[in-house]
Amino acid sequence: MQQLIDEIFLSVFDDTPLQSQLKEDQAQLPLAEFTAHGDRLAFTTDSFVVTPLIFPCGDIGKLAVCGTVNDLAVGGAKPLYLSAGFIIEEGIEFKLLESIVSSMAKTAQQAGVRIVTGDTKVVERGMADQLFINTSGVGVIPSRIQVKVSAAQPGDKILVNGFIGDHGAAVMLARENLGLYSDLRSDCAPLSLLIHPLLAQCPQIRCMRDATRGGLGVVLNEIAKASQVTIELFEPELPIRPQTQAICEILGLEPLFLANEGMAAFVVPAQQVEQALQLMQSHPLGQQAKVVGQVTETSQGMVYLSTAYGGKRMLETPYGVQLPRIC
Amino acid sequence: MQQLIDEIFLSVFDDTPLQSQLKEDQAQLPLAEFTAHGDRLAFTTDSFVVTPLIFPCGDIGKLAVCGTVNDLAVGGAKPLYLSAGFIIEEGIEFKLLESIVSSMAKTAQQAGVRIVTGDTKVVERGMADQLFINTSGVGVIPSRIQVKVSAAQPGDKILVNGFIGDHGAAVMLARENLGLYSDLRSDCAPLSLLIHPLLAQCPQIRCMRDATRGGLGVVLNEIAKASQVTIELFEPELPIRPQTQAICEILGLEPLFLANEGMAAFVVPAQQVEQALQLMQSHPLGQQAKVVGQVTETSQGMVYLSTAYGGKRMLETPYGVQLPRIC
Amino acid sequence: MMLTSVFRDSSQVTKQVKLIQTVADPLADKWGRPLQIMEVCGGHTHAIFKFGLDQLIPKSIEFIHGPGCPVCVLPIEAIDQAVTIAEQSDVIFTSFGDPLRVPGSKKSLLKAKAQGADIQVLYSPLDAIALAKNNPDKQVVFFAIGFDTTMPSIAFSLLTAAQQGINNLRFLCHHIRLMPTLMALLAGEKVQLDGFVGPGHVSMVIGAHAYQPIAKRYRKPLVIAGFEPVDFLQALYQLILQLAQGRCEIENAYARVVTAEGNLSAQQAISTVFDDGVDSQWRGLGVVPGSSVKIKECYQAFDARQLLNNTVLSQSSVEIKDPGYCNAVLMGKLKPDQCPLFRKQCTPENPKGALMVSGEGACAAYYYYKGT
Amino acid sequence: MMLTSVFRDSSQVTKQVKLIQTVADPLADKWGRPLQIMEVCGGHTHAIFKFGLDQLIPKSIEFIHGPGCPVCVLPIEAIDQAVTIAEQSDVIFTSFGDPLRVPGSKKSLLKAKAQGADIQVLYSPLDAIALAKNNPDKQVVFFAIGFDTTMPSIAFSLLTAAQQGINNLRFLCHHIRLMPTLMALLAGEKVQLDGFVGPGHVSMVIGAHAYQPIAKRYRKPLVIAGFEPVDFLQALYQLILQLAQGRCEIENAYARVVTAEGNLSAQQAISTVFDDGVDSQWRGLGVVPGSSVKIKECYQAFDARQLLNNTVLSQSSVEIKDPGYCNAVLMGKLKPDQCPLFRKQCTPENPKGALMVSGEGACAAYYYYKGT
Amino acid sequence: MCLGIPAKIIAITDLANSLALAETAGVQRQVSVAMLTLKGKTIESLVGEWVLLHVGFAMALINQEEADRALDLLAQMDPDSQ
Amino acid sequence: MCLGIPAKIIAITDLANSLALAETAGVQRQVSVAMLTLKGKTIESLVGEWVLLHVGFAMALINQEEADRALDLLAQMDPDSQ
Ligand code: SF4
Ligand code: SF4
Ligand SMILES: [Mg+2]
Ligand SMILES: [Mg+2]
Ligand SMILES: [Mg+2]
Ligand SMILES: [Mg+2]
Ligand SMILES: [Mg+2]
Ligand SMILES: [Mg+2]
Ligand SMILES: [Mg+2]
Ligand SMILES: [Mg+2]
Ligand SMILES: [Mg+2]
Ligand SMILES: [Mg+2]
Repeated sequence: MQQLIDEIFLSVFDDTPLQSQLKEDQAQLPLAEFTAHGDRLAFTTDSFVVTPLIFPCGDIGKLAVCGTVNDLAVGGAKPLYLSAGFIIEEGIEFKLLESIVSSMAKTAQQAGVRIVTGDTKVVERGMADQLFINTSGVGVIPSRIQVKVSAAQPGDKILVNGFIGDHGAAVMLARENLGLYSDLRSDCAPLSLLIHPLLAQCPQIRCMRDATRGGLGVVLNEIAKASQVTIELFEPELPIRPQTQAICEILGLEPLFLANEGMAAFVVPAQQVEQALQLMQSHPLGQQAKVVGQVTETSQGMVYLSTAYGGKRMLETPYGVQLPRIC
Repeated sequence: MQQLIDEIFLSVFDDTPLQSQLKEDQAQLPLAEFTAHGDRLAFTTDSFVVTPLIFPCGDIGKLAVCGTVNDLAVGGAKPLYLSAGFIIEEGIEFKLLESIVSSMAKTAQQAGVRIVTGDTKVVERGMADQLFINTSGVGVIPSRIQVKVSAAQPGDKILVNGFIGDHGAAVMLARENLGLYSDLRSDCAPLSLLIHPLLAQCPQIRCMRDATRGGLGVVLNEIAKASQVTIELFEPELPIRPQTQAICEILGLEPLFLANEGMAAFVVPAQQVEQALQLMQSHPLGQQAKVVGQVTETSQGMVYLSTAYGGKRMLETPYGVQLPRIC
Repeated sequence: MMLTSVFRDSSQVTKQVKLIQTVADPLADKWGRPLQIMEVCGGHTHAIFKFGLDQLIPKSIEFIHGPGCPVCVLPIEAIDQAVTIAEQSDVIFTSFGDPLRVPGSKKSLLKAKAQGADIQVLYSPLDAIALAKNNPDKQVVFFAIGFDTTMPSIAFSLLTAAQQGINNLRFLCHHIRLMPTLMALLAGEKVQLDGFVGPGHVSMVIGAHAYQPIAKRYRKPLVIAGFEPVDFLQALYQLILQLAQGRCEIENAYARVVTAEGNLSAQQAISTVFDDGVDSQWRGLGVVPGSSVKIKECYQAFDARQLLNNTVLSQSSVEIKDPGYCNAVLMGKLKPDQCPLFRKQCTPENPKGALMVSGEGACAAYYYYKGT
Repeated sequence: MMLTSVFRDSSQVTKQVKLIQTVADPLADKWGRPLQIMEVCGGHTHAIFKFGLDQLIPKSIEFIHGPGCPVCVLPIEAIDQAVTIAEQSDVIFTSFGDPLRVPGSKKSLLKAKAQGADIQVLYSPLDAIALAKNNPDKQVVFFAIGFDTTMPSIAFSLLTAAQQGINNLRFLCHHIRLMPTLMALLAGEKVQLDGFVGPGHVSMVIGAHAYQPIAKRYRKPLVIAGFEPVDFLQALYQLILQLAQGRCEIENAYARVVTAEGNLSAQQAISTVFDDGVDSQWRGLGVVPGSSVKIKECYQAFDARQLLNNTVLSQSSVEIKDPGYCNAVLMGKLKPDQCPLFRKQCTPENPKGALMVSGEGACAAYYYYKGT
Repeated sequence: MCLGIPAKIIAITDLANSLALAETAGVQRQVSVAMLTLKGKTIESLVGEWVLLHVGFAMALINQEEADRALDLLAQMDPDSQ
Repeated sequence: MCLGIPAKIIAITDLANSLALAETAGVQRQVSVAMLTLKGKTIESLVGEWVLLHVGFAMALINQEEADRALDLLAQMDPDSQ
């Protein structure tokens, strides 16, 4: 088993330096490459446990690369290198593994990052759910970039680069026995491709965060609390695909709490909003970009929605995951 | 569940920068700290899937820190920062989780590394084996240090810093229904504490490798193949505890292929062997250090043992994991 | 959703709010108190807050949030039964997502699932039939909760299983019927209210005509409403108009879906499968006479209670009392955020009372939508 | 291990090697060929290579590696039976670690485990009894392989289960008896050999006296040896001495463990549980008359073959032939590394023949210890 | 309570068991139409009709005339003329 | 074939079922001594004796006299005097 797995990984990564690096217990990367681009190292990790492994327009491999690339990118970093740790359930189909690993390699290439160190562990049948992937990533943050989650200020606008909730809805339909079908696809994408040129033009962006687990609602609550501000969302402005909306109405879910994998929240000072919006909309990953809210005032940190009718409602972080409901 | 878990992690890591870093999607680390110590970034990852989670003298948390610290250290790097990714099976006992996480924190402190970014995922009951931990690590390699697995040369000596196979034997007894008991303990330890002062005195060390999965036998085969040399091991010199030896004889196992978590192979040029050996033996993690072999000649890469009786036998990498046997 | 969007039109909403105010304000003035309107249905409670209607509707109208959430009122005993069955090793326990978080005396279904019970969330009882067919060596149990709206689907699925000779599917029924619950509320006379916004989807099954006793015996007007803002406001407007004009009628402002007689096939499915008029104890409501149903003798093979045969659920363990506040909220005497436990001891994560249990509960709606 | 270390003493070994050479070299000279010695036991094959004795022993002695590995000779059908039983959903299949990697016609037990079968490695059949007690709703099956050494433990465990009324433990027995196997080998007269190093641990059970027919009928000397280097060399020396002196006797160079009569209780356990003298087909050996046993009629309840009732293992699927080379190696006509498949098509990962299957097999020993 | 959603019947998938494919904004599911009051219509004629779905069952045909009437009524209402 | 290992009986753990604790170099396991030929000795008297273990059963008492005899024999052998 281990040998077959090693072969898969070597064959798929063979145009990256992984082959030679794999002989060592660690990748050795010239620091000059980092210092040439900035003054801080960004370092992040995520484990990916998605079911099913393959879903509309993506798979766990693509997700694992995008997720970590995005966590680097939203910190203002240029993502450079990834690690990949695989936990494999004994008996997984090799074809499946191969296609996932090659999807990782392809996504990494697209995102301009290199997978330079890795690990595989095989566990007994029944001890894992087919495949878990951990990716960690390092990148470099240019000196002039200072984005952080606590930097939102009253007057700033909230932008998103795309539709809300597509990934969560698509995966829920692929996973659960709900009998629902749609052409909805995951939005999974490496956001560094969008963020890199954006930051070059709009370095004053206050903060960014990819709206993964918990969705836009949770991410904005985190920003509001870290920055001690109130965020207002304009409900009619939220870009939600009709299919996602329909799934949410059928199952009684809130799209703002569905996961996204290629959509982030951007907190942008008012004077750069126009420019940022134009830049985003002219990029393939930002065509649906919109201003969806604003920072209204300093506070303990809260998020509310202004409804189409002039009412407001709070957007509290929900307790636990959303379950489909009938009432 | 998620909330309880977050509380555990925050409470345990609260004397590290994780608390504030956790608010961000990535740790941001001054590159100056790296360039002050060297010219290359070392980057590594490992997932830990050990069963049982707690074993004599260690647990998966300690293991996860030591494993990655050691993979950095054997590259000549000063380990600086770790990430920690947890995959948690729903329903795990919180007390257990708490003790494991606090063991990680304690080990990190001992090893002088800081856990600066993390991730937790909870999977449904039956979808994981209680707990898996991935750690990735970054460190910096001083300019003058050039260890690599392909650097072994004829005339070099092979040293180990401790007993062989204790971790593998102790974990096997704790895991399997074999009915065997002993006071054997895992050797799990952060080797950077030993390697750092050693490299300062003996910077010409050719290469080092922690003898984890596959044990010393596999590690030496890797070195022999990467360096294209023949390695001779002196069988009577191998430091093996009587308990480990007994377990191997009872179960028909080869101690050279049992895992170690605080023992590494060191390839040292002949003229530095005395100094290296003394340094190691004067360190708590190297008291049992020994010269156990030598590099004899260039070749396709092979390892053999010289027996006590003047015979030789090859040490081939075995196929698959070792199973207890009766004949 | 062509049919939905027009009923969410914001200029329409603005107009309707203005109309309501024009009628309600003078009336409240005249009466010297706000008009007390009960929206029976948790779906309406939800809509009021979700669309922010609570902030648009004039202060001259006060909502009393009715008992219309079948999850909130689910007794602890029902959850204990469900957990007991779900934990049997040959059972696949299926349920709508709603009841999974509701605490039982020992644990919730979600906790039982975390501990290894095979519990699956389904969208439809039809899917439980398929599951039973695909797992012939398992007992599939469907946790059947809900008001009159949901009962026909359960009844129909049971009949389908019977017809197809499926013998490994059972239903654990804890249905609550709307009319007996409303009648008990009115009979208690503890609630000061002027009229009802009637539930759209229950009405689709039972028909508008079913509400006549409310108008006739208790002299309260009721207008059936859909769940879009324009639907709800239209019904509210018609209700206020009745009050202003001194009328007391059952009106139907959701006629595209609800008829006078309701869905006769659905009603028949219910009466084929269930015996009517079972007294039942509900969380926050106490014993409500005739408010529940039970599976008829001839369909006993499909009753999951059979799997409880030898299990005596200890009485002491189910004696967890609601704090008195919930009842006061249900009777309109307290607003959720006036309850001293609200957002302190009582949260969605750790609900102390019925109304915080489900997202449809009035206290949960306040918690999520109204802020601190 | 006080008792072990003295038998590993290297100065002793040096002395013994010298003694052996002193006797063997002139004898081989005289005969014009090397002395052909069969070490019957895989454990001795292993010891020869592990301790590097092959390089110490004079060229005047050639070893023929005997059939003494019960895993290597296990027929494909045995693995197929094991897999078939292990894959039954209510079975916990237990086994020593040895047979797990042996390929069946479709898969090995390790592969079946990877595909979800509950297969556990045990050190002792005693532990299978405990497992059966702790899992009353499962069938526990123990895969019983091994020579005469292991049979008493299996028989005793079966009797214990019977005594304790355990009815969910069964044994899948594929035992091979040493003496019939040796007799068949000698009867075939295909093997050119001068004498035997006898297996220490089989002898501990059957007793030194059991070998008399070898000396009497076939005129071959045999010396029983322990497994430490000093033990083995001592036996070899005694054997060579017999040859030099023209003697042909059964000698016991492992008297601290082996007696003349063997372990009588163990022999009795075997004869209580098993019927003797069953013909059996072994991988690499073909049919060996009387070489196996089967569970007696009165203990049929403990025979795991009952679980194969309706399973016909397709004959075609078990018709995987060994390459002829294995037999040639077993008969001393080929050294393992002279087989054209050795280390090419035939490796421990993908064994083509019996002798590469287990770590005890002669070809596997060459593979791991002799290098390229 | 009782989430209901309008959906369009786009195909009959199993006539014998009264199963149909329903669609809402690009989201499809197989539903039962067995409990619809068809008033003499055939099940086949449901294709193209809007229904109100609850837990996988079509519980009502949506009456387009009534919908139009309601919208007309709304259009005529004028708060300023009251 | 047939791995066997010497171990010392250090305690009788279950007299009725002839189970004992055996130890080899600090490694312990419960074993059955039911098949040992005791030649009139009691099971209790096994404590302190060395046995040869195979798959959890003591299959032979190790005869210290025979071991000594073998070692004596070896000591006397001298290749140079042959
Ligand atoms: S806050 Fe909790 S205790 Fe208070 S009324 Fe609401 S549900 Fe009952
Ligand atoms: S190498 Fe393989 S095929 Fe050749 S004799 Fe050995 S086991 Fe048989
Ligand atoms: Mg991350
Ligand atoms: Mg992330
Ligand atoms: Mg993120
Ligand atoms: Mg690794
Ligand atoms: Mg799985
Ligand atoms: Mg590593
Ligand atoms: Mg490692
Ligand atoms: Mg390593
Ligand atoms: Mg994360
Ligand atoms: Mg588990």
